[in-house]
Amino acid sequence: MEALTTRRKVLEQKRMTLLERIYLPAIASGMGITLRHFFKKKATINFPEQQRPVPRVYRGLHILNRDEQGRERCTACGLCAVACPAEAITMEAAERKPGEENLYREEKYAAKYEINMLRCIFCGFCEDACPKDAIYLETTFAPANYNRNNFIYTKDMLLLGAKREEIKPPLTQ
Amino acid sequence: MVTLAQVLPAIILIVVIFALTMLVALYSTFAERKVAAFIQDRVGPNRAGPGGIFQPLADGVKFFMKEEVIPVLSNKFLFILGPSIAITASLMTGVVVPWGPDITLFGKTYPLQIVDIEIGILYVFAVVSVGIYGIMIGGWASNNKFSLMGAIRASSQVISYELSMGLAIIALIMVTGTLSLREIVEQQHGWHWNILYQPVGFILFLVCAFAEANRTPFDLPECETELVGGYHTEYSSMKLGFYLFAEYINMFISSAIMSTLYFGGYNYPGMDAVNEFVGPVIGPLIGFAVLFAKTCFFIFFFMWVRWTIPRFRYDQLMNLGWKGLIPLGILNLIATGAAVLYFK
Amino acid sequence: MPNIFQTVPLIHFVYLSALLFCIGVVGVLIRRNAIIIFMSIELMLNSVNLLLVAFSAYRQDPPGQIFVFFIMAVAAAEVAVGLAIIIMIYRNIRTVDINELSRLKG
Amino acid sequence: MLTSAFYFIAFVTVFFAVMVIAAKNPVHSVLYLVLTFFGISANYIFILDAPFVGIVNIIVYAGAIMVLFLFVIMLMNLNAEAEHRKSNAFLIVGAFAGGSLLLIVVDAIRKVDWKSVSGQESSGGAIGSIKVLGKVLYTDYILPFEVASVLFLVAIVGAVILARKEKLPLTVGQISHPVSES
Repeated sequence: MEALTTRRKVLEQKRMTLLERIYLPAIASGMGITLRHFFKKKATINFPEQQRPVPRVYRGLHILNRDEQGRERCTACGLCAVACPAEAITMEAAERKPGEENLYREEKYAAKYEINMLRCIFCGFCEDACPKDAIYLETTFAPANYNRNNFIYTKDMLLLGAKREEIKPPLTQ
Repeated sequence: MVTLAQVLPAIILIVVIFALTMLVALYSTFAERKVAAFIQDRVGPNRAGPGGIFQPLADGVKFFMKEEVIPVLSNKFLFILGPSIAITASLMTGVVVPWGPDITLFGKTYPLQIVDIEIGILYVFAVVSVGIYGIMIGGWASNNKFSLMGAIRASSQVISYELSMGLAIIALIMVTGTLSLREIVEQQHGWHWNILYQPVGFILFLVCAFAEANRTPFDLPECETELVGGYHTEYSSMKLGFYLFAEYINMFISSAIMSTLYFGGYNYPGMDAVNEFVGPVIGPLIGFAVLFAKTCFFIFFFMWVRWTIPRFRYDQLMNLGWKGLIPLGILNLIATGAAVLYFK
Repeated sequence: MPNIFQTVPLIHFVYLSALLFCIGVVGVLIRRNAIIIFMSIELMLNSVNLLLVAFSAYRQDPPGQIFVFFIMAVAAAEVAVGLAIIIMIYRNIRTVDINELSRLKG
Repeated sequence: MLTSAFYFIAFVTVFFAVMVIAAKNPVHSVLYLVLTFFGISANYIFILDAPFVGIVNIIVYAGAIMVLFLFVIMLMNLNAEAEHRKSNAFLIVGAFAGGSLLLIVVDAIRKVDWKSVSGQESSGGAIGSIKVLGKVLYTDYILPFEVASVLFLVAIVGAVILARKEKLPLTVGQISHPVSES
């Protein structure tokens, strides 16, 4: 049969010669290779101190955006939860009371908004689905934790300007 | 009768050497991980202490804190006896190694060797052969097929390779004319290292040492891909630690014996001049440091080989032992005998 | 060093080795497992070895210890062949109970 | 001190020897026999001043022969249930026969005039040393030595032939697996 590529290598299985059968030259050359690797530059990145730069379009932790006046944009429409393939997002809607106009942009807002970061696959579909530009994926990611419950991010952790632990890797341009 | 003053130096030496052996074994685990990492372009453990220097302590603490599991259907007494024998036997080997030349302290001369017995090499052989029982008993008492297979593999491998190791050593003894390790070292004074007279014997001995210490490429008794964990599959906590420790102690002692038999032990070129210069206290310590450096090189060599060469298959192992090394050993024996006769 | 040859009479070694020998004999008589019988025989051989070494040491006569080597050599050869035979028996009749071996009778 | 050491070692040796024939499990028997051999070797090394024989005893018996036994027992999986105990009468008869043998031997030993046998003064030279033994072995006993090596060869060949699986024609109920000859 005609070979499709030139990369194919025909394996010859003939009896080994005496020199090959005493293994020692092969062992010596192999040990030379490993010794060379011994002195090579290490590929490891010492994580918390050093970090691999991430691109600007990196999809990391979510953030709930606010508008120019600092009002929450989210209207708890639930499109993000529907779009989420991992079913990581839950929310509860509430009606805006009079006097809360400086907090919420529209009459309906999310009283509870939770993302389970252990379920989330960081696909960014929620960002695509949101009609109000309320949810974005940042370039940061969540630090390790001892407790699974701590990976359920509540609304006060997700809102823009909220205090939350996150790791900020350097950005590439 | 024997007084305390007479035994005290020996007791101190025993304690020092045991402590040293344990320490080297402890740090061999660390070195193994570092060497593996470096060969694989990683940096290895570096979190506990500066450069990860306390990693072995952390490992040790973890071993002690782990839950102890003894299988219900195992033979409890033998299950505990197995690792104990393994570690005792490997610790006992270091007794006959001459760690340095005689040292003079406070006007008295003390040997840096626990006992100098006339048949030092045979003693090492005897202790090693007792060490197999640790593995066999542990493997059998676990009541687990993988453990049993590992134990049987270990013992058949050790017995097979003991033969060719014996042949290599007999050829060496023909050259040296003595079985005492101290005399063998004394004969290699200066540059007369036995490696120059017994290169084939050394290679034989080296290969067999790998097999005896159950190190890759001959680590079939504990190969994970076939036997889960081999003879220590059922072990946990410090009993597992004992088995692993015994392996590293074996590696240390066989490295020390290899340096003693073939690489001049504590001898180094220009030793006499240095000794005259530094006096009878520092001189022996330098000798000890030289032996220790040689030993460390061999320990590194063991690890280097482990991360280079893949594991042998079981039939390849037996073929190599019985059809390769033993005939080679016999040929080496005949050649050495002829040479000894010719040059005498 | 107190000379052991003065404090322990030779006859005690003879008694010890006789005792070991008789234990071996009893083992052969009362056990039915072929392997344990075999081990009892090894015990008897060893008691004889002990006797030879004791005599050799007390009489300052090396050949006694040389004989021990020959006995060891013979014992090793015997074990190799004997265990092979036991394995053959086990393969054929699936037991090493010597009473089952009486089937060999005509 | 050495005197009491001898009696201690002797007692331990005899105790383990009894355990060899009393233990139910063959593996335990093997281990007790190993301990017995250690006792005997201790006698050689510490009491009888024959360290070479003692070490060789450990290497050969404990290191090789008993491992073979363990091997066979483990591979054939011979556990305690395999052996039905003999009836008590048989045990008593066996012990009685052994005891009588012991009595006869002891009586015979007592009749010997030990003064003519023992009483050799230690000449100072260690006869258990490898120098002396090697010289005797390779001069006076060179022929038996060679014969022993031939015996070993025969034993190796015999054991291999005996224990080898024969390639018999297949009979009903037999599982065949391809035997690969290397």
